[in-house]
Amino acid sequence: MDKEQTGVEWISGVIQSLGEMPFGWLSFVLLSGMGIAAFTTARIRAFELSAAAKRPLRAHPNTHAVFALLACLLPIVAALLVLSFVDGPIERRALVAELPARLSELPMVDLDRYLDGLDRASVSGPGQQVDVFDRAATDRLLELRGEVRAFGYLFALLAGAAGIFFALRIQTVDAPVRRYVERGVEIILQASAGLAVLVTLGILASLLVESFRFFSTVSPISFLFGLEWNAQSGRSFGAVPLFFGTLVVAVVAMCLAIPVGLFSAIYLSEYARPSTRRLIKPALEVLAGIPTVVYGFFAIVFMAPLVQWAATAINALPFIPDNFLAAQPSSALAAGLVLGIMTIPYISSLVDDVLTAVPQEYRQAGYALGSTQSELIRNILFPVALPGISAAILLAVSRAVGETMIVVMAAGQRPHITADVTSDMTTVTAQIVSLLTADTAFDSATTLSAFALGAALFATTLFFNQAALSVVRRMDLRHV
Amino acid sequence: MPDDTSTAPGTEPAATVSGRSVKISCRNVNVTYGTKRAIYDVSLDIPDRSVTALIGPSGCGKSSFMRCLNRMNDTIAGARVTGEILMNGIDVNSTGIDPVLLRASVGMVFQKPNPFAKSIFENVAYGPRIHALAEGKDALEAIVQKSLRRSGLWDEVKDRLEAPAASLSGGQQQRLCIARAIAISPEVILMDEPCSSLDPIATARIEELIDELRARYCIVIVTHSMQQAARVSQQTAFFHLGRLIEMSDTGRIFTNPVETQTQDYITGRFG
Amino acid sequence: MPDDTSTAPGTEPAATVSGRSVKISCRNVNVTYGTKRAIYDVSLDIPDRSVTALIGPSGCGKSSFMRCLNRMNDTIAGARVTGEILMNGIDVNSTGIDPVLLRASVGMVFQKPNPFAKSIFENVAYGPRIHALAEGKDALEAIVQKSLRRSGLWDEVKDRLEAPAASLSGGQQQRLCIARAIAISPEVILMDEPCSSLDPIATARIEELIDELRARYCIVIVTHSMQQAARVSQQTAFFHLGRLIEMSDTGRIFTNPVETQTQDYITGRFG
Amino acid sequence: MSEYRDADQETAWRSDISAGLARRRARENRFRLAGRSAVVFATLMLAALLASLFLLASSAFVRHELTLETRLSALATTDGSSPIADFTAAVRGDITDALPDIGDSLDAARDLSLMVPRLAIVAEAERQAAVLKTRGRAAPVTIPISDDIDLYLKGRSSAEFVREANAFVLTPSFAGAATLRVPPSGAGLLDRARAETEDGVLTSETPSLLFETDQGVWKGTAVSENNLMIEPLLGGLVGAPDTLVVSGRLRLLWTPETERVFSDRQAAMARWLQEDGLIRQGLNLRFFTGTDSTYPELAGILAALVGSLLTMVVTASLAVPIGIMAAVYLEEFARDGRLTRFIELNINNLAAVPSIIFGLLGVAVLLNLADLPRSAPLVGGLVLALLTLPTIIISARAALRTVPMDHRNAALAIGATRVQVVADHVLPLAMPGILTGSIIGLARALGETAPLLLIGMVAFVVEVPSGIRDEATTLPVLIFNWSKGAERAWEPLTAAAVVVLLALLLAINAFAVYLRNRLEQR
Amino acid sequence: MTEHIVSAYTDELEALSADILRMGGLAEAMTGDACEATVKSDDTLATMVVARDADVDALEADIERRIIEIIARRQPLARDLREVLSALKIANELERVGDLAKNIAKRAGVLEGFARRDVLKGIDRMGRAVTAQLSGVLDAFRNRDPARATKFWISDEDVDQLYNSYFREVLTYMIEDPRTIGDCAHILFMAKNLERIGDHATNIAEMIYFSVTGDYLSADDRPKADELPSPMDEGTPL
Amino acid sequence: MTEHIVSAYTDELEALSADILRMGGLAEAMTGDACEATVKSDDTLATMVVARDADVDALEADIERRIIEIIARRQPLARDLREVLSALKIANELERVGDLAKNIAKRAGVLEGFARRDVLKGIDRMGRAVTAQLSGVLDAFRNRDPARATKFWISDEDVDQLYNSYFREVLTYMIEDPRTIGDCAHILFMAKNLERIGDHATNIAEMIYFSVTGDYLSADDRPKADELPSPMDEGTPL
Repeated sequence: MDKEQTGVEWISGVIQSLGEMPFGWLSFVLLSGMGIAAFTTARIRAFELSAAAKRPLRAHPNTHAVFALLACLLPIVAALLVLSFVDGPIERRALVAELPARLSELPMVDLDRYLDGLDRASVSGPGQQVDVFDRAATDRLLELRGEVRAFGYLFALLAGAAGIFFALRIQTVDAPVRRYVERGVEIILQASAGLAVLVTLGILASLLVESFRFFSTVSPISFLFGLEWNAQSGRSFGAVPLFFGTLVVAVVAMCLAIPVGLFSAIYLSEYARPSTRRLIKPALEVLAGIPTVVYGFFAIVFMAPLVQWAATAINALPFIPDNFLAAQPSSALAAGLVLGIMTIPYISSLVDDVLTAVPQEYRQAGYALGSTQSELIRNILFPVALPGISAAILLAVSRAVGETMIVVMAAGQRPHITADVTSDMTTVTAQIVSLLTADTAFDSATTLSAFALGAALFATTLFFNQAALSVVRRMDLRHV
Repeated sequence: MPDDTSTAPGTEPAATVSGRSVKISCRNVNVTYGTKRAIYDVSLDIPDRSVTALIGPSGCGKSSFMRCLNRMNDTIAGARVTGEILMNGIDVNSTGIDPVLLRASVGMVFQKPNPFAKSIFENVAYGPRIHALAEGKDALEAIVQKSLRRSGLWDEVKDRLEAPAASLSGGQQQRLCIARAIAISPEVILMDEPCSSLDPIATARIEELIDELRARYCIVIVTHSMQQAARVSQQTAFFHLGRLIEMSDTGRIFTNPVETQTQDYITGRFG
Repeated sequence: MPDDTSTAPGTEPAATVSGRSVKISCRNVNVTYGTKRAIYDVSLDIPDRSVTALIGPSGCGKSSFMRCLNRMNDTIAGARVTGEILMNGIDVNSTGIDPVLLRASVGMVFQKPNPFAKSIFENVAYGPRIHALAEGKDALEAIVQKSLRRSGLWDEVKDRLEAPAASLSGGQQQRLCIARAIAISPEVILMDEPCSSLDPIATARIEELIDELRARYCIVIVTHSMQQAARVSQQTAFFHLGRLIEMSDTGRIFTNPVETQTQDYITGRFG
Repeated sequence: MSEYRDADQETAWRSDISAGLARRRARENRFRLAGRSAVVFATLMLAALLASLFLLASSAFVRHELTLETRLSALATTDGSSPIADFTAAVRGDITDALPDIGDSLDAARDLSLMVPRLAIVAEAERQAAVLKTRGRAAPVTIPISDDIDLYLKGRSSAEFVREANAFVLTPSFAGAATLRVPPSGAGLLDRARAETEDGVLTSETPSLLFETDQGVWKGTAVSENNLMIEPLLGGLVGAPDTLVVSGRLRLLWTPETERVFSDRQAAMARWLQEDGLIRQGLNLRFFTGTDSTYPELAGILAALVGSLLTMVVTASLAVPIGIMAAVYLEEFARDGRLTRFIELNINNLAAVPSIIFGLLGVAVLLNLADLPRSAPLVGGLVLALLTLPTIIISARAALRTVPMDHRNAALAIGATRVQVVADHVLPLAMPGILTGSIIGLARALGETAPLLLIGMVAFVVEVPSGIRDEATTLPVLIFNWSKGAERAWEPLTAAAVVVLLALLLAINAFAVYLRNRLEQR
Repeated sequence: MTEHIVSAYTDELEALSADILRMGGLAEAMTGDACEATVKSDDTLATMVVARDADVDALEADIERRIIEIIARRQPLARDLREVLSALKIANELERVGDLAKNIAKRAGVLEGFARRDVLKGIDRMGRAVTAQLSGVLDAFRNRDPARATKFWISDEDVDQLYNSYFREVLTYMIEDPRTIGDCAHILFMAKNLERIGDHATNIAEMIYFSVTGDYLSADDRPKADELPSPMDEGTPL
Repeated sequence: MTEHIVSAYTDELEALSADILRMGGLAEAMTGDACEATVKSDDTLATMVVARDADVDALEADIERRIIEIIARRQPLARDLREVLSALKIANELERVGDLAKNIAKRAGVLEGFARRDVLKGIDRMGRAVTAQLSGVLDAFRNRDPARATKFWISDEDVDQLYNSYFREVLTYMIEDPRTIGDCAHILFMAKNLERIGDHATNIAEMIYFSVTGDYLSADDRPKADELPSPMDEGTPL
């Protein structure tokens, strides 16, 4: 009896500690253990078979081993995936059933919040909790989790074992094991590639569903053509000022980035000596690798004051009205300029790639005919590279339109339409951030409007990307 | 036993080679790429209005040598050319010579057909246009037509001058490149293995064209096909390891060469 | 006036060709790529232990045809092969034939030398290894050595088997590729213009090697150099526009071909 | 043409070309100049960016600390009840003791307490307690001083001019005030101050003049040509009836008191303590070991760094393998079909979708639908994984494409299966490129901010996260948060965080380059 | 036959062919003239024939040199190769024809004092037959006509017959009048030379046949060889 | 000379050379045997010589076929080309030598009943000289020795001198005894044939010289032509 008791205690202890252990490590131990088992048994078996048949197997012994490995691991992974999805709800349901009524009859939102708390505590260790009851509840949760996992892992283990068994059954001298392995690997790879489609679908679905909910309260017409935006108060959702702000910032950025990017690419790929190129190109790549938040900070501490100072200086000029320029501490111009600086390396590296991809033969032919270098570039390389360059510019525009951090940090928050680029403006992306980082209920029109803006942004960038892709495809066709 | 038709390295410039006036006279030409020496003290005379073939195994320096003649080595970083290359008596490497001008009088055709990604017409018109050789559209069209006729392409393309050059076959593209080269009325045409990417039929067409062109131009052709050199050239120079081994009339080179190295290479006995 | 050595399209399989037993027998082979037909009704017999050359102008289908023999066309999207290709009497296109196993008995050498980016040893050892042809390190080394010897490369590389294959010259790389192909002891070796990127000396070496190998293997070589076909092969098949025009002993093809098309092509009179 | 070949026409042809040559050469030079200027501009911008950041950041890596010999008893004796309050009082007492009489005005007390924020003392108290517990003896007490004072001492708050002399003539007047006759060496300072005043009256709107002696500090109230009316600020003369000559130091604080965040008294105290060696400059270790705080002097990046690390672990472990597998599928296995083209289209589009859209995806799907915890590295990592996936796929495909077809053909022709072709030949060759691309993609993810804002990683996190489900923030988000800080001290701190981030990215990229070179050598 | 893509090649082959024909014409004329000089005792004509042999020799050397160059430079194959090699051999045959004609002409000078002119009629007859054969063969060469070549290849039998009967005739004269033995010996050699010219013409016909068809004419192709009884058995003049 | 990279090519050229030598040996033996059969009236030997001509002909056809194939397949250049073309011509010359030897052998049969055997000593003498010349030339071919070839090319003068004196001798016999005219005519032709075999040997020597050096032997290279007075003027036996 005592022994039994200790046995039960031991088991429950094991189960409890099972609940405390991180999921990932447990899974890893399970997977690697079973994997090694499957691989080695199948390999040994393959050699035995070959020795028995006195001729080589149709498939390499290693192929047999890999086959068993796949046969074993795939069911385990599937089981673990299922487990990871269902364990939470099962635990919670079980726990709620045991909770006193004062808790279990709470409204769903509060109950969830409470359970979240327990959850968190269960991961970080229950010791820090003050409430004794909560501490007990957390312990119980861990216990339940241990039980669920015990079942889950047992199931996974069995599934893996079944896989190994199946693999060993299949193993014969002439089994087309290699074809199975090939097929299995291909399916796994295909699934990975398919994930990209899922992501797109996810984006589309989330944007569309939420936008749809938004448009059920706000008419799309007033959203697309309304001139006033006051989402925080939930009153007016006319997005034109945001579109305008986005446009202004993007135009400013492109005015800077396109000529500078283009010419620096041309210089680097055609004129610069290799030593110069070795120096400058990484520098530009550094510029490209700097996170946008850094650019945003740069805009705050350097560009915005500079723009403000310059605007004030212009205002101070005689025969210019004193308030001619807004000279705001944050301005669309500052954001646009910094955005432009950010885009320079983007454009220049794309254009550089395109120019370098122009076959050397064109250059030789051009030189051999007595072209000067600039004639060669303008008359021969440029037409060939034009689709690529256009694509680079389109992608840069798309990037400028979708850029968030710089405008959030440096463009300001005021939705208005003005020709004065030194005044602050807000953009679509900046609004999305400010709408979703504000503490508002998720279902409100204010929050949902962010998704509508997101959908608009997505559509715009999609358009530019498609345009870029289609020009590039045309270039490919022409070159082939 | 070198006779009058073969040029031993280092001799004085001759006024004629095999009865043809000398167009290009090279004396002690050396080429280095970085620290690697590609050409050692090559001296030879290239006659006008005939085809001179440069042959030799891979890496023998024949292409490097040819690229000296229109200073295409200038476009390679680290290339250094010394020695005297006189074209019409003027040293092409002297500082007063603008390579642009030089290349306008020395056309070049490359290993792979490399027409520009433009129309057939524009490909031929490009050279005359940048050098402002034609005043007005008619004059330009005349030049294009004449060049295409000379390159034997006119009948094949006259109805589709605006079609992209890439729509032509490989052999036609190469002939287009020749038309492009002769459109700026060069005095010399350099060809760097012009048929190595073509099949025997296209090759034969190009060879026929070269044979026709030699009535007007001084043609230098690099080829690693001895047979092609034999078929197409009047003089042949054999290079080996960066040195000129022998230069002589093609018939002589292929029936009775002076140097053992030449003989061994030609009969397939090398190494 | 076809005589017994030339195979007219559509005839019944012969047991021998020019006194050699037939290794591969093709009947009414057609190949289409997408909607483009590359090969029309080709029937021919390829004898064992000799070199059979496939010649013809660019796009004549000679490469496409060769790629049927080891089902490399399978790797091209949209390629469809019909007709009967019997190797040792078994149709290579039948569903029971695993292309992987087929390719293990039909070696292939490509236009550009394409050694793996591994050491010389690993290049040759790769095939035997994946097909589990050698048990143990010694057996593997023996295979590698034998293959390298047969390809005439052993003396040149025996001291640096661990050097990367890329450190070899172009011609040596191609011979390494041949060594790699024979390491899995194939019955047939296909060569797709194996010398087109090599200079005459390296070419001669490969040709010498091919000549030695024919004592053991059935070799099929595609070349667009007629001279090479003449030098290296015992049988020559001439393709034109996807059809087999004539197949005969090489000597006969090059001195007295039956078909006018063949004669025109060989003497440079085409088109 | 042949007309050109005629001897006399030939010269005409040559001169034709030569004539145009000068014009063409000029155009050539203009074109080249445009290119060169573009490159110079781009490099200049990079230099401006880096220079401004590094200049700003340079002051954040050191800071001023108060080092005290505070009684151990204050800690040792108190146990349990409220040791921190005692410790605070003890610290304050020590500071007061070190200073001359500060009087007992409320202003003075406030100035003092603001100079050493309570939170800083609390933190130090905890540290001391911990040290005591483990080592059995107390460590020297070091407490960061207020960020405003720190900035002042670093000379970043106000322009300051100092004249030292030993011939000041002090004539006491009433109530401790006095008239100071300034020797000629200090006259310039007086003139400068006087120019900013109306009638020489120094107010809180004008620059401040402080006079320091070893007895105390006076503050100027009015200034004339070489006289300064002063009143005591700290300490002062005790019952000195007559004019006396003292040596001292005249200090002109250029920024008016109202326009700065510290008072004249605080300035005086800080300088006094600095003179005494109690305030010393030290390495700002807390910046690396501390977590976020509302006080700049206490704020550190550790939590954000760990948060970034955890997020990256999640991102890397998902995006890299899946990305490589997807790339391998598309390049090596997929037949050119409608499905493949559709997948490719998706990937190409995803690569150019603005990152913020992924944030929206995270909000809608991961937070709301899948009910994953907000602000957790798990979600952040997932979002960033989705974000980098297309980039990794594209760069991996590019790397796979650089492997010549020849290698595949060679392996196929030898009887290798597709998997063998990929595993034995293609992947080893493409690996340098794939890894470099992946690492660079991850580096980009490391710098990503916008989507993380949306999924709540913008939260104020004081605890160093210990798991991927904990609340966390990341370095870029921290930079964003700090950049919004109102106090000026945030600016250098933000810059310093930026520098750390950039250094991290540089290190990662350098690693990628190293890796590529290593692998390619093999 | 269509032209080569490289027209210079066609040109070279045609020039070669033309020179062969020129050489053939020369040799044929020399043969005819030598016989005429013999019959008419025309010393000048005989001297001229002797002089012309140098031209034929020069032509042959030139043709041979060019053929070597064509083989080296054009690498002729198939029909071109056969044509070039046949040309080489035909030039060789024609050079020998020239030599033989020269020999006849030289002997014609010796015979100047020979009284029995009627004996020389045989030379005239044989000369006509041989020049006809030569000219026919050259015609076949000009037209690349294997049938015509075969015809003249067969007709060599007639020349042989003529020679055999003439040989007996001259022997008879010698026996009749031993003083003429010296001269008649020359006449015998002349006849023999003519017979050998006929043989050379036959060889040329064989070459033409080979060049065009790629096959060799063999003894079986000579129908008369079976139809006619052999004109002489072992022991008759050869 | 080093070997070709393609060893089969070297093998083919060497086999060709060996067959030429074999053919030369055959022709030389036939010449010698034919003379012996004549001198010794050995009918069997004569028949054998006649029969062996077919071998020579077959060998020549085979060599010619192989040469065409070598030219077609190997595209020989420079020295190889000269060698192959020389081989072609040498084979042709040797074939003619064979023909001439056969002719001598046939005539030997006719002479069986000829009584004045002493007259035939000249044939013996000439036969020795000619076979020596032939064998020397073949030796030069074997060793690719242009000097040796030149030597035997010059020595043809001796054969010609032998022939001229023998011709006069036989004529004398004929005049002395007109009954022998028929047989002596045959002897004249035999001598002429031997002289022509000598000519062919000379031609072969020329070919060897050309093949090795690439140059032609011209009349100027024959020193004796100037040193000795011409052995016969116009009108002497030819």
